[in-house]
Amino acid sequence: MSYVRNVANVVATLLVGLRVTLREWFSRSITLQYPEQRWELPRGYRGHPVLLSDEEGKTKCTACGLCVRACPTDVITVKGAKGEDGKRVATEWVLDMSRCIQCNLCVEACKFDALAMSDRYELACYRREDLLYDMDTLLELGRGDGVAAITVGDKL
Amino acid sequence: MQAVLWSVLKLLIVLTFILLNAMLLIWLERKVSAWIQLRLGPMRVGRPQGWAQSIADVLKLLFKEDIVPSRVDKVLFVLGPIIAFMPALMVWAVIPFGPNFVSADLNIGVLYIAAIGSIGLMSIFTGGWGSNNKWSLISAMRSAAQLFSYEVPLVLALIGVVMLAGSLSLTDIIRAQQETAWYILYQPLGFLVFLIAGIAEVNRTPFDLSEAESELVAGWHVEYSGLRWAMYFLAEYGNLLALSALAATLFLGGWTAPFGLDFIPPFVWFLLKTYLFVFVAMWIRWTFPRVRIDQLMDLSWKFLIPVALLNIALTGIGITIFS
Amino acid sequence: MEIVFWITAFVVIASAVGVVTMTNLIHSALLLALTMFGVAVLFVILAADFLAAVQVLVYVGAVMALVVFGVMILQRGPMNLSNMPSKHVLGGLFAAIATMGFLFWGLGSTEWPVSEAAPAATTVEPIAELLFTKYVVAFEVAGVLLTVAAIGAIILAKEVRAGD
Amino acid sequence: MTSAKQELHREEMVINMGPQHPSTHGVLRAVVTLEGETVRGVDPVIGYLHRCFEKICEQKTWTQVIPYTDRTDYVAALTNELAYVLAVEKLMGLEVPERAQYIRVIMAELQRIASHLLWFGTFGNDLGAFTPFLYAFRERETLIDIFEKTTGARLTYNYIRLGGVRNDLPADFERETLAFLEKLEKGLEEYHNLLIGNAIFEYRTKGLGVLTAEQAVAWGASGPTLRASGVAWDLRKSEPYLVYDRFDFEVPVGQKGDIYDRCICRMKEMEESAKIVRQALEGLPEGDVVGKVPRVIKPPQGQAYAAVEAPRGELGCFVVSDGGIKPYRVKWRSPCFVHLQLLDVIARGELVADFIANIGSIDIILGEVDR
Repeated sequence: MSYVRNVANVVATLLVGLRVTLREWFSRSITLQYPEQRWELPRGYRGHPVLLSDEEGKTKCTACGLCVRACPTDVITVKGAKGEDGKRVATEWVLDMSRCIQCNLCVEACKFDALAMSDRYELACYRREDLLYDMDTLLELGRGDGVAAITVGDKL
Repeated sequence: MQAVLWSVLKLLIVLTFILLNAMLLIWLERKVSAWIQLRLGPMRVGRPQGWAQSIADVLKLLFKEDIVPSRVDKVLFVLGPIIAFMPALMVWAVIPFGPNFVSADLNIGVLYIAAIGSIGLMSIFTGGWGSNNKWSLISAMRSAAQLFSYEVPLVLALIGVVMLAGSLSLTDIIRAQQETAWYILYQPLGFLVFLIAGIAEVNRTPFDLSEAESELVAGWHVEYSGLRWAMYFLAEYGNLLALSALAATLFLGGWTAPFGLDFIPPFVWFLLKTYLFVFVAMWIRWTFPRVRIDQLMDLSWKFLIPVALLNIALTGIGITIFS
Repeated sequence: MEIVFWITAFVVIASAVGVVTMTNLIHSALLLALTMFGVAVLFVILAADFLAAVQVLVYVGAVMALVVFGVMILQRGPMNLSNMPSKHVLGGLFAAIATMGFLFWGLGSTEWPVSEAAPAATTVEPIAELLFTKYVVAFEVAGVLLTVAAIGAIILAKEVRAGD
Repeated sequence: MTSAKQELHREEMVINMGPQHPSTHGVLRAVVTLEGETVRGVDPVIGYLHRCFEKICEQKTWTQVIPYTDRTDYVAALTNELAYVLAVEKLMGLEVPERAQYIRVIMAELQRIASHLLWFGTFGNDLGAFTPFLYAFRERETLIDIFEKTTGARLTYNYIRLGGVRNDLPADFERETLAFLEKLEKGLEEYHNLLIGNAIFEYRTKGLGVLTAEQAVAWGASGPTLRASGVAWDLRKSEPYLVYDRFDFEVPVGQKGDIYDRCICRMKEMEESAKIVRQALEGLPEGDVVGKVPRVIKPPQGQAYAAVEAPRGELGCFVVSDGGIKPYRVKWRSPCFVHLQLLDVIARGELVADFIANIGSIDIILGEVDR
């Protein structure tokens, strides 16, 4: 008798499983067809750091080196010089994307609101050298959409 | 001479039919699994719904480098996929597509199919042994044990049908169903046993132990690539199609039209019924986890064979009472 | 039909020779399967299709699989030395010639009746009738014997496993 | 009969399972001795994913270590951060605002759910059922989206900071999380119908890979692997950290310690985590999310150990400071590393298929084993 009951139990659980897949068979698929359809990224998505510019379109970076020291992977190279108005201005700001771990620590370290995170995520390229983003590129990217600087203690 | 030409033509038609259907089945399997799993499946190659994906895949596999690993048993390695294809093709010789549309109406049809089915094992042997790989060796042993165990209930399940029809010929079996009713109504137990044993016979989840990608990586065809692998793959789907066609023929009346829907040609009915089984097999595959080898044996010897024997006894009693 | 017969006969004999001469046991076993299959084809030519199907089912499907299975599990050492020819050449030669002679003598001295009747259209029913009437005792005894053998084999295997 | 026994020669076959094998969950190599299909011994070989995590930590400042912890157990990154941050805070005696503590609890519990969902999917895959994997990922994606909105990343969050968390929760966090928890409930029922309650699943898992309570304790198991053997040891209950003592939840315990129990424990843990998240969202206090933290982090000389109940077990972090801006030593007590050695204990004498199920049931992440 227990043999029959066992068989009945097995069949019952298998049928329950089949019902689940049958129901999902007719439910809507959740696939996103990537290059045509795109993900909507939230504000503050950490793509990679970019440079913010002031009203005149110049960099706010003063080449103080805080970001360089904050970076765990040493991917930032900054060089600065005295500008026309006597203040220090960055002349060179290079980001090595091949090593960047997108941790946001540089943005948090910056005291001059010069850095933010872009929401770019299609970062693949054919040559290693293309992963070195120079200052002009980063400034240009910093003017685009989806750039946000979220630092410690912020509200989203 | 004309007869020979006619046979060759028939053979070519059947061959094309199987290859096209096997490719269609591969596409279908990917779509069905995707729909069950909330995905879309292939969408890019051929619109709508990526219908040309299998064609692209076969073309790709055709042009791939033919890799024969250095330590394999070359003869067996090369022979494996060819032998695998043979039974998948040979089964179709006796399956009736329509009233007068059968390559060879053998009067021992059912027995012939059982015999052909047992050759399939040889391909797994040659491929699995010839690969000289530990995974494929385990896989070959597994499938040997599996085929021994499932040949028995499969044939026993067929006996009920043969007893009812009083003939081994598939055409006669269909005619007999035309006169009475589909044998799935008379033989529910036999059908259940046939379905389970059949799925085990064509190595599909939950009985795909010889392939078991999570344990044996890919089993007997782990060393195969390119065209040879494609042949194994097509043979697998050819076998599935053959099993479905057999199930449709033996239990669902083959090409006969139900409910007097005669205006639809028999060929279409045959395909519809065949694909119904294909869908069931896919549905089962994408629902269940895999059983273990000893449980597989238990299922065969402790459940399927007793039930099949019971079915034969019941059929015998039924025939004695009602005739 | 003639051509098919000669081709099949050649394949059967060649693969049978291969079974003996191959040094790889697996190759021998698979060639034996081919031999069996060829014999099945010969049965088809003789219009004994039932016998052919059974030949394939039993010899190719079951017996050969068992042989290959056994070889796989029990093989030892390099495969290409697993089926070496015997060193007893003289004795073998004698035994072979003696067997051949005996067979030829048997074949030659038998009177082969030639039937003018056409081969039976269906072979299944006559065979079934014979099995269940004239040869029913032999048939049942064979069945019982096989069952006993199977049970005995299971008991043997089980006992060995229990003792390990 | 005796002679027959002696004649039967049994040959053992040594198989390299991995480092490229679909079911070893990463780059684990298991040298398995087989007799037929029966496992006679397992020898896990680790180190294929070794990235010198502990040594790198000695070259980075205290803050810079946090993003690196994400990369050990990459499936449950937040709990790694938590273990490290708790250890450093202990060393420095930092005050953490209550709101930050609640947020940490919520995130850690959500992380546990995310991790267990991934485990469920891959475990089904190990058993040959591919469909549950995608159903589990449907739920997990929703959760990862919530994480993405909160922390800005989908996997390596870098969210928990010394003295609190990086930023406050987004505006609709509560609504979305509650919606997710409801979705999860439905999902869990579906998983049960599809896989866990399935007869084949029970046959594949019940009574296999048994780890007795004594063995589990002796081998240093923790987390669901330990609790499935019947030992009710959960750091959240027995050594409460953060604000776990304020919440009402159960610790699911198994009886036999077999694969099935380990699975059920994890499934129930998800429900308990959902309970905790609901309570924490209800009682979430207002306030800052970061406490007073010195500009330059220089913990006083000394050492500290902090352990959290990670999804896989007790995740411990031991830090030593020489008073400088960099850690003198960081030691990671990884539960997966401890559990990996259990493989030989639980899988011996079972079949190859069970071995795969056993690997899946102890839920190892090679990134954490090798570090």
